[in-house]
Amino acid sequence: MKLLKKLIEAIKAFESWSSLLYSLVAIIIALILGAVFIIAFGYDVRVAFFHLYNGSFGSLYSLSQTLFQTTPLIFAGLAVAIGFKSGLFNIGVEGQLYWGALASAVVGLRVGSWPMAIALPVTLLVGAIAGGIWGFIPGLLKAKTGAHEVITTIMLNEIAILGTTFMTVNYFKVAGPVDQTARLAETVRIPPIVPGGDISSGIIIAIIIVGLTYFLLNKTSLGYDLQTVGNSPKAAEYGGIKSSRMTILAMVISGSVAGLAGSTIIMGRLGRFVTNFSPGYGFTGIAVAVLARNNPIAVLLAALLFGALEAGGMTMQLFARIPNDLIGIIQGLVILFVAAPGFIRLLTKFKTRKEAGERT
Amino acid sequence: MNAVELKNINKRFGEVVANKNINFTVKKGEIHSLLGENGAGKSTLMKILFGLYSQDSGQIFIEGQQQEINIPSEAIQLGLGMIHQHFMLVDRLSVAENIIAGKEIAKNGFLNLKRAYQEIEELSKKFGLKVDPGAKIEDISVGEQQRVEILKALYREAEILILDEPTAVLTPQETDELFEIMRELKKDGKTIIFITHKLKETMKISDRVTVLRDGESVGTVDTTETSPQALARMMVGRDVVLRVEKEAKVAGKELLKVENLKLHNPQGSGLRDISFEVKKGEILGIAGVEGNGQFELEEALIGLQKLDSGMIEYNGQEINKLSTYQRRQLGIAHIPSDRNRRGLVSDFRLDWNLILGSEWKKPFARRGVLNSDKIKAYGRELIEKFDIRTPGLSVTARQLSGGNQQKAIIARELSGGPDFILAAQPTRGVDVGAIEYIHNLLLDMRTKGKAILLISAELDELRSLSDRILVIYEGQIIAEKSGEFDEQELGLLMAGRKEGEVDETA
Amino acid sequence: MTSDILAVIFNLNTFNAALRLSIPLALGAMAGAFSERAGIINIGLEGMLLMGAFAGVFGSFVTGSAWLGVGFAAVAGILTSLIFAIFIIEFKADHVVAGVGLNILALGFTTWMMQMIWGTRGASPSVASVPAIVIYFLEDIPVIGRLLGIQSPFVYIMLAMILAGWVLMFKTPLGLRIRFTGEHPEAADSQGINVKKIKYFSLLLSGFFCGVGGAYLSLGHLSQFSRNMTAGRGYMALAANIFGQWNPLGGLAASLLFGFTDAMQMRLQGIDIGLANDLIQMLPYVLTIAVLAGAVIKSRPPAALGNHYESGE
Amino acid sequence: AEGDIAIVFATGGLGDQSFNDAAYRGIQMAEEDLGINYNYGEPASIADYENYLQLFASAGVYDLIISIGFDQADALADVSARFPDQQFALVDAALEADNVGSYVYTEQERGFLMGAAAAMMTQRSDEYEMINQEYRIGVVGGMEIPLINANIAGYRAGAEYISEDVHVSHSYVGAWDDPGRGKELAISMIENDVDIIWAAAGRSGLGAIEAAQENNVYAIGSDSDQGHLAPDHILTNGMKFVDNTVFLAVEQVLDGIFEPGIQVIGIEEGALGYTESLLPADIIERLEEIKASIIAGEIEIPDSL
Ligand SMILES: Nc1ncnc2c1ncn2[C@@H]1O[C@H](COP(=O)(O)OP(=O)(O)OP(=O)(O)O)[C@@H](O)[C@H]1O
Ligand SMILES: Nc1ncnc2c1ncn2[C@@H]1O[C@H](COP(=O)(O)OP(=O)(O)OP(=O)(O)O)[C@@H](O)[C@H]1O
Ligand SMILES: [Mg+2]
Ligand SMILES: [Mg+2]
Repeated sequence: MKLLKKLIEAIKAFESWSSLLYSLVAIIIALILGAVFIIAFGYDVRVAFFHLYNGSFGSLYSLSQTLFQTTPLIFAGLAVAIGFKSGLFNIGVEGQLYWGALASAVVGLRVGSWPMAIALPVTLLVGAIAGGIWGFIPGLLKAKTGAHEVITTIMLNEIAILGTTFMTVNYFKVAGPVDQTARLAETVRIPPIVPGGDISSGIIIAIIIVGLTYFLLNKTSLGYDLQTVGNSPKAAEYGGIKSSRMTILAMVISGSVAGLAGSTIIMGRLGRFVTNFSPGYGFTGIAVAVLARNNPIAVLLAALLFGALEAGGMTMQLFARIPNDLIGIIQGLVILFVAAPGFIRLLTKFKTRKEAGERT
Repeated sequence: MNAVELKNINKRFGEVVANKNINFTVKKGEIHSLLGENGAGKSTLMKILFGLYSQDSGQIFIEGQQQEINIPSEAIQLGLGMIHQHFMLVDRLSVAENIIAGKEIAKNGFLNLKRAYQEIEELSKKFGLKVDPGAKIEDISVGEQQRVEILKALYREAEILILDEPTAVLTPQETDELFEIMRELKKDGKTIIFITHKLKETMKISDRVTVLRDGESVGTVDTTETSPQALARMMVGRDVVLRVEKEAKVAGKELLKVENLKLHNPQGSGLRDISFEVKKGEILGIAGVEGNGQFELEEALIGLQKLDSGMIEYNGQEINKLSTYQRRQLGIAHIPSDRNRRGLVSDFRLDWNLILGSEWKKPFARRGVLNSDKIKAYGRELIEKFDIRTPGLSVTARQLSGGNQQKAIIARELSGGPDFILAAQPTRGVDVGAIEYIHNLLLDMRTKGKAILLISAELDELRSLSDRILVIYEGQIIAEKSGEFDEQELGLLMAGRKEGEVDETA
Repeated sequence: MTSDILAVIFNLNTFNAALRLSIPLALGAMAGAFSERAGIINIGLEGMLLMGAFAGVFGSFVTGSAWLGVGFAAVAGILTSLIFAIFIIEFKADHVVAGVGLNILALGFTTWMMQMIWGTRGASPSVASVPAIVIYFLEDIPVIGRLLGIQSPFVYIMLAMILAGWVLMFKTPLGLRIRFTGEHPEAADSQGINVKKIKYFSLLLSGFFCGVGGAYLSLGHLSQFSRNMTAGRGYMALAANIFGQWNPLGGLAASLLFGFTDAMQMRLQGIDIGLANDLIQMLPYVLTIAVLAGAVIKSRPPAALGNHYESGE
Repeated sequence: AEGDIAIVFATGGLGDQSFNDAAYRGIQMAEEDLGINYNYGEPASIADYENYLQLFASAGVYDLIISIGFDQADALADVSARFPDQQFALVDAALEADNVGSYVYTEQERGFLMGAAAAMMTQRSDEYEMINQEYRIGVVGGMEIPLINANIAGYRAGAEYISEDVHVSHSYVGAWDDPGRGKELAISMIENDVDIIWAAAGRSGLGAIEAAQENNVYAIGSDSDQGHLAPDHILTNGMKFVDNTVFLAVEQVLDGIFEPGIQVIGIEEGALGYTESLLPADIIERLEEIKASIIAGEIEIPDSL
């Protein structure tokens, strides 16, 4: 009870409700523009939005689809947010999640015979560690040589995708038309929340990590130090905080959360590591994080929004025959408008002008 | 004819009323001081005049004509020039580039830097403002930067100059030079609005004074008909002790000892063989013109810069190798001269800022987990105790006024139970009321037997607080004084005169 | 063996390919330099390039003229950056967010339009493209002739634009104003520089460069548009810009490095050097990191990068 | 309902001018000739396959749901188990399930034909001006995956079968959707005197075909007849008659003779082949002989590198 109260308090304190309202207005504007688009090309808006809703929240199954799309985005968004909070732009989530995924797959195959209560967490943990190691590299490079993390992480993404493929092909491959590892045992697969149900407990893991991230950033000394470095490296130095150590740590933590994005996908739906499996979760993670202004709790909401659009877009494409790319357009617009507090202020400006009285 | 006339100016920032119905008149050719506490609304008023802010209501008259000033370029057109409280210079560009940007000299569409150099040199000769047009801003001293700021205005043929706290970062000598320049400008027929927190300066240079308090104009007086005490009363609304009294006290045991500190700095003077010691219950002042090594000394003592050689001994223990964190652990507090960047995390809440450096310590954290309740309680306590004026704990440091930012830093540093206080420029840019308060705090610490190293460019401050004063010049201690300090003498020493020579002239 | 490798790497064809591969990167990097020098982080390069690539093919398809297509691309680049600019300058959008949004929007928009116009989601039909030109007097000079004698006109356009961009940025009053704005917008404002105008100008110029860069991809290098054909080049350009220290010439150098290592990688795949292809394909990225980590230069972005500034508030 | 078919394409989506488009043609043929209705989905990532399959299956109205693409096998395994009464077809991968009919192609056979054709052609510099005197052919693969490698292995074997002197180079773009790089890879081969390039790289291959056209060498298309892209330069196409496979599956369902199980199909079944395009008559003749030998099992073709 107390915990819940504290949580509510934290949410209230952290993100003012007005900014949530802003975001809602922004989403509505983006949807309206999307509707204009739909009409302009001769589609039926009502049908489109009906399916968009139906496919995202219309039924328990739709909801499960939304959450399924949401889960990796939460991890990816958190990973990016942790970087930003610490003054680092981690574009490398994509690469980190590939290593997380491969490591989980490889270890998951080894520990599949263990009891689930041990095997599952171990497999997840290994993914986090692998992602963390891949995050360590740009962190170390930045701390020791000043190499800009934007460049190094972009490069490391490519290296990770090629590297995981190389490892799979040469060491872990099973026969099949795709380069992939063997299928994981059920003990290391993330089970549904209710046995036999549609909703995967991946979302629960994600929510736990959201909580942990929030806790780390706002309730721990380490989080304090990370944010100090992110905000003002000079003040950090002054306060006796080792910036270079924090830079490395931030990248490692960010990388491990990214690694979990990969782990949960392969331990969930895919059931094995498949080369080139990610459609760019890491990059969408950037959008999620910035949309959420790097607030972990808002990351959850932003990821949910993206997940819902993805899931709804699928049904919209299937049953209203509107190309899926409309979803991209709407997503882009949502991001643009949510990012732009000034636009909504502009809508209300006329009123305030009048109130302020004449200006000479 | 009035050069500037502001009528019924109102300006608010959200809840804060920065300017309330202000009327302000400056006569042509006068030097007019604008006084007021931190946050009184001086800068805001001047930014409105210069077109950087727009007033919510009110009128502006320049040379008797009502004017709309929406952007600075319009103000520049009208002959206004502003030298900002925080320098508006681009570090990585040259002096000349900084001056001409916006009013460039071009030939066939290309920048003509050669001509620009010439023009700047002519201008600087005319008004006695020595600068090197080709030097990068980041490589020149604060005093020179100030001159560049003035040149920027003169280059734009400003007739009315607004100087917002130009002396805050200047040494007495540099201030005197600036006053010379101001008189020169006045002779040239220019009008000057001058903002400062230093009443002595106001008395010395201005013709008339206007005082703001809480966003309102308290009144305008002729300088000749007022006194520092009277002005302070107008500003603060009560009597202010302008020079604190310190009780006689015998210093205790030696706490900090430095020997042969050396630090090479290609851009500044660095440290060249510095030795001294500070005793418990003593305030040791370091006097010096900015850029003579005091910054390096400050940073080296706390471990933010590495020494080339030398020894720092604290409480009998050599601390050369210790990190900043470890040194702070030993009871060294640090009020940094670079308060905006070093002292505060500008986007952190106030209570978080108040535990910077203690975020791993009890009671604020246990095993790395922060205790928000304790942190908040502590924040409230300090706000109360140190009279930090803030709407609340969740306000970010950035949103505090300069004086209150400084109070927050001092509150944090003095509350940690330090034995040694490294206080660098503790009252820079702070209003008289706050200065009084800070000075009292430091003396209080002295009474409690703490050792204090006071690095300051304010001679008055040094003289009234210090038990001993060392003068630093080009990275060396060139003199040590104790007892009654002669202002004239100290000033000359800071300028690099040898002690012998000073004695002769004195 | 080693001589084999060296022969494969250091030959004119490799340099030629490096030049071609560097064009969109170098133009994108310069676009990044202009917007970032004016204080605006530009993650949206990818989207601007993509819009340019699409509009180029669309223009060529509609008019039948490749050069008109390039014009379409330039205009599309400018319009795209105008949207970006309005969001950032007028609505004070976070730069990174807006850039990411723009990229997603551009990908969705171009794919959507492709379906509406050509009914396909993959690749457009082939259209008139810009053919290579032969410069006769150059052609006969031994080395230069093979390198520059027969080239896509875009090579010259790119080189000329980069040079012009460099001059503009560092040798003209406007360039000084741009640099000033990105370092200290308030100072710029105080000196009578119209910060808003400068930001608009820099961003639109940025869009123009990207438009042309995109047109090169679809009309210079290829002759069709294909979904997501920029394939991350905008991000590479961003990296090149930072690598090149926010200087068009530096960006060109970095792009040439990327282009060269990529060209080299492609050629190494062709000879058996006992290394898995995956590993060979990593080469450009590994080398970039190595060079960056080994270089002594510390990146120093414009001081006010990412900030918002509004005069008169 | 009678004659309702659903089809889930591979992630490249429609418009790839080869694989997915071929499947699309198959379903359109079925619409025209058999009067069926169809609905389709274009997943963006492999994790989405399951969603689409599930959506179609739970609709419960489709007589057949067709999965296009080798990487759908896992997703289909799960979904088909959940919907035992639903009939599924899987094209391009094998899946053992009671309600799934799956079709796998002997890719290496097609590669073999292409390699043989190219090897014969590259030796004819006296007859064809686009052919140089070097005996060099190449193949540009999209990504280094088993399916592509089977093709390349066949290609190499086919060339070797014709002549030991023909040099084969192969490289990978590393993406299916980067025609710019596909083109550069092809150019790098052409610089090394390769005069026939097989583009087996999805949309990246479009760039390789452009490179061939511009530099006046031959290209070989993939999956569909890509001749229209460069009529004078597409020597032949390595055909995978996905359209026929799709059509066949639909037809069998309508006729009630659709059988679950894995079907390995190739040249013998008419599922793989080539187009005559620009090939000279004697080479076509030779290819037909090779085809016969393959069908007769007289040629052993490796399916990996
Ligand atoms: N841009 C701004 N946004 C919000 N509040 C502001 C802004 N600028 C000034 N204020 C507020 O307006 C009030 C007046 O500030 P102003 O800068 O004019 O004070 P000042 O007299 O110049 O103080 P100081 O002596 O510290 O320079 C202060 O309360 C300040 O916090
Ligand atoms: N964007 C802003 N939002 C909120 N408060 C602001 C903003 N900009 C300035 N302020 C506040 O306005 C006040 C006046 O700003 P100013 O630029 O005069 O600096 P200052 O803090 O007074 O500096 P100093 O102490 O050196 O005089 C400061 O307290 C500052 O914190
Ligand atoms: Mg002020
Ligand atoms: Mg101030």
